[in-house]
Amino acid sequence: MLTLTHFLVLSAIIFSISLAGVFINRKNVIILLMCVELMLLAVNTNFIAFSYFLNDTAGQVFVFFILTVAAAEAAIGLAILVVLFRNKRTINVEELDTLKG
Amino acid sequence: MFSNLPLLSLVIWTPIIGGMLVLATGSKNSIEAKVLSLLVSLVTLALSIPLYTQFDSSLASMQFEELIPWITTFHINYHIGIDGISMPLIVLTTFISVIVIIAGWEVISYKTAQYMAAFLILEGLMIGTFAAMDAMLFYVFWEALLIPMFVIIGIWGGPNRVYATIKFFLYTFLGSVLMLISLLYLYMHAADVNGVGTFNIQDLHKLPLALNAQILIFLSFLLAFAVKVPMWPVHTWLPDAHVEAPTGGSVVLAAIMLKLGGYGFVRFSLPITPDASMTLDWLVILLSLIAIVYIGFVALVQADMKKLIAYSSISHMGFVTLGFFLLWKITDNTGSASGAVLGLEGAMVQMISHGFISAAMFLSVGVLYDRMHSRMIKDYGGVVNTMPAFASFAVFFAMANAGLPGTSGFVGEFMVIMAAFKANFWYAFLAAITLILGAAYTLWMIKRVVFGAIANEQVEHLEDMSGREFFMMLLLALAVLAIGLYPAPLLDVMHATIDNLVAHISVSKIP
Amino acid sequence: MFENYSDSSVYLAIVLAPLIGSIIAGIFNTYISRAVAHTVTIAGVGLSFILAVFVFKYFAFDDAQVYNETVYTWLVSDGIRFEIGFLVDNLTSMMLLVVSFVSLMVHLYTIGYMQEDPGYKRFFSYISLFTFSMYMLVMSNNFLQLFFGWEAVGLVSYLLIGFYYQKESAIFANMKAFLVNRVGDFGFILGIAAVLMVFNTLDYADVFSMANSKADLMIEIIPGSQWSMMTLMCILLFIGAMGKSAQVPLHVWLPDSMEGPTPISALIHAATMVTAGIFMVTRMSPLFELSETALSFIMVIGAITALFMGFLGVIQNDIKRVVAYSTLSQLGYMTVALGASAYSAAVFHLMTHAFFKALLFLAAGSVIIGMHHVQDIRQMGGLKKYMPITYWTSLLGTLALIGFPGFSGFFSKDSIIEAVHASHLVGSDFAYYAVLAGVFITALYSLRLFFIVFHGRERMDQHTKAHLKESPWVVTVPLVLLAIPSVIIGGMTISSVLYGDYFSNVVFVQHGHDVLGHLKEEYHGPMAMVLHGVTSAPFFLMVAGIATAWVLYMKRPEWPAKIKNSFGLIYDILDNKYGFDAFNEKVIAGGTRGIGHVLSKFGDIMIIDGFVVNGSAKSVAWFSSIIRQVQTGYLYHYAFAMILGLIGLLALAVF
Amino acid sequence: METIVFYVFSAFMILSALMVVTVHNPVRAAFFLVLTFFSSAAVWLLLEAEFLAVILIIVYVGAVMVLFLFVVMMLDINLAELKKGFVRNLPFAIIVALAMFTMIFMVVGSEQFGIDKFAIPERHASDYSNVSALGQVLYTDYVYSFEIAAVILLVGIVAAISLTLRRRPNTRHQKIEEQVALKSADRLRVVKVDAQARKYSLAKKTTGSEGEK
Repeated sequence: MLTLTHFLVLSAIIFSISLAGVFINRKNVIILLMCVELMLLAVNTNFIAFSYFLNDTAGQVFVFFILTVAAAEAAIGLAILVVLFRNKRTINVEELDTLKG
Repeated sequence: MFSNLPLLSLVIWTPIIGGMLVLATGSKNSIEAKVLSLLVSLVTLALSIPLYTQFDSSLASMQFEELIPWITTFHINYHIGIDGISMPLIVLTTFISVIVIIAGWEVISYKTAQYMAAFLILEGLMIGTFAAMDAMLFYVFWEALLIPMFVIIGIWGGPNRVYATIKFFLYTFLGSVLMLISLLYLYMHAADVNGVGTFNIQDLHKLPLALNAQILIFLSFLLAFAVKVPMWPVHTWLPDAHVEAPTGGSVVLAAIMLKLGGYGFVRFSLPITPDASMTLDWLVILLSLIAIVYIGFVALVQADMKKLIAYSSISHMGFVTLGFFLLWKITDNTGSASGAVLGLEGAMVQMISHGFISAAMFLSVGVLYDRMHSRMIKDYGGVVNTMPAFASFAVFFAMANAGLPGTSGFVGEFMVIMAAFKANFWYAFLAAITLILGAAYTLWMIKRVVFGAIANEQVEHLEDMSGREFFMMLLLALAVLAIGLYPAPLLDVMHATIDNLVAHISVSKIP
Repeated sequence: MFENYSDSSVYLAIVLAPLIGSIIAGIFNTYISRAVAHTVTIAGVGLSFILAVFVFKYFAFDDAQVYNETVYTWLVSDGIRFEIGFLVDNLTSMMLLVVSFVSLMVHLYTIGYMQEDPGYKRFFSYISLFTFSMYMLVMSNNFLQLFFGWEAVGLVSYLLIGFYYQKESAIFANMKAFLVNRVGDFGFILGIAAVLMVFNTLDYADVFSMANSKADLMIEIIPGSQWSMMTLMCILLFIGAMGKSAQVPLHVWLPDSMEGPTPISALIHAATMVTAGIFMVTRMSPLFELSETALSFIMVIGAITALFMGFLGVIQNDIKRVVAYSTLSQLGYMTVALGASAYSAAVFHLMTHAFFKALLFLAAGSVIIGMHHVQDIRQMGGLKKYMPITYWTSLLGTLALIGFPGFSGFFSKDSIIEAVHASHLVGSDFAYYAVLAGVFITALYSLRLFFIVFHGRERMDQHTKAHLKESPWVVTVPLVLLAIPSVIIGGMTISSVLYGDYFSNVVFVQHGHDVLGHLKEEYHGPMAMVLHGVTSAPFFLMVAGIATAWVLYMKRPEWPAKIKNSFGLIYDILDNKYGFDAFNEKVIAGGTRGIGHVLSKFGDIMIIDGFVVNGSAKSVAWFSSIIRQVQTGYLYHYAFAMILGLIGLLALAVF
Repeated sequence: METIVFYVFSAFMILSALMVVTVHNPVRAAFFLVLTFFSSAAVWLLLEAEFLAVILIIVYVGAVMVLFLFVVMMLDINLAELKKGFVRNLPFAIIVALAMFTMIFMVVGSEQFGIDKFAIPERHASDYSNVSALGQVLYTDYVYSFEIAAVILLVGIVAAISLTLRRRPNTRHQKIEEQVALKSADRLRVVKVDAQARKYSLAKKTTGSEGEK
C-alpha cells in the first residue's frame, strides 16, 4: 500500500541528489540551475503528497504558485547567465570572483 | 552690593559669552581680539574676588547657591553653588586664565581670536564644573570642557598634535562614560528608594547604598577621575598632550584640568561611596605611591623639558590622591582619625600650589620655546649667561617644584607626609622619596639647561625676558611665595567643609 | 636701649637685618653699585652681630630666662598649630654669636677676595641670605621652622657652591651637595613626621615636656619586629644631621663643595652650616637621651668619620681639600661627643672649631690669592717669608686644630676624648680608640700641610714668585681677628660652658649617661687641665704626629714618595676616597637613571602605550583583516555556507 | 498494482535525477531533467493531481527546459574546462547528500507519517475533476496570491528582456514611445491659401501645344 512516507522518502531522495549536484559541479552554472529546478520539483512532490493525503487542495494551489515562481526564477537566472557570458566571455564560476571582499 | 546679582552664574557665563564675542571679532584684527579677551578674563577675575571675600568660612554648606529647573522630566536642574573645596579652585582658574591670555599675546599669530575664545570658553566651562551641584550638570560641563582643549591642542599644537589630541580626548571620554552609567544608576536607585529620582549631589551623598553597589560605583568614579588626575596606569596621555600643546594650552591643562580629577574624588567618590572607599583605599594609595616613585624615576630620564614637567606633575598629583585616602588607614593605625583632615587639607593645598608651580614651569619652557623652538634639553646650556632674570625665576620655580620650604610646593607635600606617617611608616617613606627624586630630576634639568657654559650660538643670541613675560613670572612667583610663607588664609576657608566631609565619610552608608 | 629682651623686636631685627641686606643686594643688583651692595649686607650682618653680642651678654652674664614666643601662625590644621617662632636660650645665643661673628669676618674678607669677580653683588646677597637662614635655623622654636632653616641653608649652599656657574665641575658639585643634603632631609622629615605622630605637636617645649612619658612607645615597621619609637625617631633625625654635618655615608658632598669660592668654604663648610646637625642633636637632647641604641649609632658613625676622613686628609694635594677633610674629621669628633651624651662638649668643640677652622680656610684663601688661584700644594713651598701674617695666623690655627695644650682646640678635643673614655655605651671603646688614633692623624695632616706650604723648597714658578706678596688688609685683618679667639676662647669659656651650668636648662642628660658629671670631679680649672693634659695619651700621640710630619716633609721629602709606592694598594683605596664617589656615581646615580630608563622605556612606552593604547587600536585592525578572508568571491563558497548552515540547523532541530 | 507503478516511476525519476547531476554535457543533462519531469508527472497522477501534472509538463518541460537548451546552445561553453574537479569533491558531495537524506528520513520516518497517522483516502468519484476543484479554490480564496503570481511572472519577463536586450547603436528602428507621443501639430501644418480664379483662356491654347507633347 502506498503510504505518505513513500512519497516523502522519494522527494527526500530527489532533494539530496540535487544537493549533491550543487556540490559536485560547482563550476557549471547551468547544472546548478537545473539542480535548483530539481529541488523545487522535490518540494512540489511533497506538497502534492500532503494535499492528497490530507484531502485539501491548498497544497496543490501552492504548487501552482511555486511553479510560477520557479519559471520566473529560471528565466531571470538564464538572463543573468547570458549577460554574464556576454561580458566575461565565460561562465566558469572559478574565474568570476569579483565579489571578493 | 553683589548680594542680589547671581554672582556665581556671572563668573561662569561671562567668559563663555566673552569668548563668543571674541570669536565674532574674526581673525583679521588680532589686536582687538586679544585686548577684548584680556578684558573679559580680567572682568571674570574681578567677579571671582567677591567669591573669596564674601565667603563665610565658618559654615560647611553651599554658598552663592542658585537653582533653576532645567530638564524637569528627569529632575535635572541648573543647580550651582560653592563651598570650601571648590572656591579656591575657581579663584585659581580665573587667576591662571588671565596669565594664559597674557602668555599667548605675541606668540600666537595664527587665528588669535579663535585661540583666545577657546581659552575663555574653556575657563567658563571649568568654573561651571567646579560649581555644579547637580550631577548631570557636572557631567555636561565635564564633557564640554574637553572640546575647547581638543581644539586648542589640535589646531595650535606641535607637529604630532593630532595623535596627541585624539588620544587625550578618547582617554578622558572613555573614563567618564562609566561615570555617566553610575550617575544614572544612582538616579534610578534614588527613584526607588525615596520615591523621586534626583541628581542633586547633596541628596546623593545621603543616599544609602549596598556595599557591592558602592564598590561598582566607586570603581567607575575611580576610572573616570584616575584618567583625569592622572593616576599611574592611565597617565600616558598627559606627556603626549603636553608635548604637543601650545604653551597656554599646557599651562591650563596642567594648572587646572588635572585638579578636576582630584575635585571629583572629593566631591563624588569619597562622600557618595564611603564604605567602598574604605574597602578600596589600599588600591588608591598603592597607585598614588607608584605614581610618586615610579613616575619620579621616569621623569629623571626624559630628554624633553615639557615631558619632564608633565611627569613631575603626575608625581605631585600622586600626593593629592594619597592625601585623600588616608582616613581609614590612620584610624586603623592610631585609633583616632586625627591626621586625616591634615592629609585632606594637605592634598587640597597641593592642588592649588601645583597649579601655580606647574603653570610657571610650563611658562618658563614656553619662554625658551618661543625663542629657540626646541623643547629638547640637549639644545640648551648656559642660558643663565644670556638670560639672567629668566634664570633666576627658573631656579626659583625649580626649587618650588622640588618642594623647598618657604614655597607652596612644600606645604602640601609636608602635610601629606605627616598624615601618611600616621597611616603607615612605609607610606611616608615612599612618599618622602619624592624629596630626593623631585630635587634630582628638576635640578638635573636646571643644571643642563640653565647653568654651565654657553652651549651653542643660538643660546648666545637669546635675549632676556620681555616685560610681559617678566610680569607673568612675577605674578606666579608672588603667589607661590605667599602660599609658601603664609598658607593659613587659604586653609581657613577649607576647615569647615573638610571637617564636615570627614565626619560624613567616617559614617557607613550601607542600609 | 636694648635692655628689655622680652619683646621680640630684638630677635626679629637680628633675623631680618641680613635678609633685607640680601634682598637689596640680590633683587636690585642691576641698579645699585658694588659699594652699596657690600655696605648694605655688611651693615645688616654687623647689626645682627652687635645684637647677638648683647643677647649673649644678656644670657651668659645676666642669666635672663628663656625667650620662647611665636611670631605668627603658619598654619592650623586638624587641631595642630604650625607656627614660626623664636626660642632663645644659652645654646641659641652662643650659636648666634658664633654664626654672626664668622659671617661678619667672611663678609669683610670677601671684599678683598672677590674684587675682580663679576658676580660680586650676587655673592654678597647669597652670603647674607645664608646668614638669615642660619639664624632662622638656630632660633627656631619648632621642628617646622627648623626644617625651613635646614632647607634654606641647603639652598644657599647650592647657590654658593655653584657660584661659578660656567665651571662644569662647580655645577656638578652644587647639584651633588643639594641632593645629598636632600637625602639627609628625607630622613629628617620622616623624623619630624614621627614626632608629630607621637606628640601631635611640633613645638620644642611641649615635645620635650612630654618626652619622658612616651619613652617606651613601640612601633612595628617591619611586620613582626617591634622597635622603640624613640630609637626610630632619633635615628631618623640623626640621618638629617648626617646629611647636613656630612657624616660618613653622606659626607661625599663636602670635599666637592670646595668648588665654591673660598669665603663660602670658610663660612658654610667650616663654621656654620655643617654645625647645624650638631646643634640640632644638642637641641633634641631630651629625645636622644631616651634611646641608647640611637646614641651608640651616633657614636659609631662619628668615630668612623673622625678616623677614616682623617686618613684621606693625609693624601690630598689641594690645599682646600685638606682643610675640608679636616673639617669632616672634626665633625666626627663632635658627633662622637654627642653619642657619648657629652652634648656641651660637642657644642664647645663646635664653637672653638668654628673659629680656628674659619681661620685656616681664610688663610688658605689668602695663600690662593697670593698664588693667583693655584690650589695645588705641590707647587707651593717656603711662603713663610712672603706672607708673614698669613704664616703666623695659620700656625696658631693649626696648633689649635691639633689640640696643642693651652690652645682652644686642646680644651674641647681633650674633653671629648675624656668623655668618650668615660662613657660605657655599646661601641664606646671602639670610638675611644678611633678618636685617639684621630689625634695622631690630625696632627700628621695639618702639620704636613703647614710644612709643605710654608716651609721647605719654593716650588712655584718664577712668574708667581715675582708677584707673591702679603694679601691686602681686608684679608689679613679678619685672619688676625679670628686668630685671637682660636687661641684664647678655649681657656676662657671651658669652666663656664663645659663644667658650669651654662647649658643646664638646655641640655638634659640622663643620670646614667652623665659623662661630663664624672669628668667634673677631676676638673680643677683650665690650667690644671693643661698640666694634666701634657701627661695624657693624646698629647704624646700629637707630638708623635708632629714628629712624623716633620721627618717626612722636612727632613726626608723623598720618603713620602717611597712610602706611597710601597703601600700602593692602601694609597689607591685612600685616593679614590674608599670608593664612595665611584659607588655613588655608578650605583646610585647610574642605578636610578637605569631604573628610570627601564621604567620609562618598558613601563610607559612599551607596556602602557604599546599594548594597551595603541595595542587596542591595532587589535581591531587585525580582527577585521581575519573577517575579510571569509568573503572569497566564489559563488559556490556562499552556496556551501548556506547549505552547511541549513544542515547544521536541521541537525540541531532533529537531535 | 499502484505500488508497482509507483516504484517503477520513482525509480525512473531517481535514476534520471542522478544522471542529471553526474553527466558532463549540459544538453544531455537537460534531457535527463525532462525525463525526471515526466516520471514525476506520472507520480503526481497517482496522487490524483492531474491538472498539476499536465501543467508541470507544459510549463517545465515545454518552457523552462526549452529555455535551458536554447541558452546552452547559444553560449559556446568549453566543456573541457567545466569537467575538471568533478571527482575531487565527489566524496564530500556524497557525504552531504547522505547527511541530508538521513536527517530528513529521521524526520519523515514512518512513525510520524506512517499508515496509522495518515490513512489512505478513498478514491475520488469518477466524475471528480481536479481542475474544477482547483479552480474553485484558486479564484475564491487565493485570488490575491494569484494576482501576485501574475505580477511576478510579468516582472520575470520584463527583467529577463531588459537584461538581455542589446540594441546596436546605429540601426534605425521604430521608437514606439516617440510614435505614440506624437501630436497632430508636429506632423500637420495648416497653411491659409486665399482662393484665386485660374486665368485659363483658349487663346493660349495654340501656344500650349508644345506643352502637351
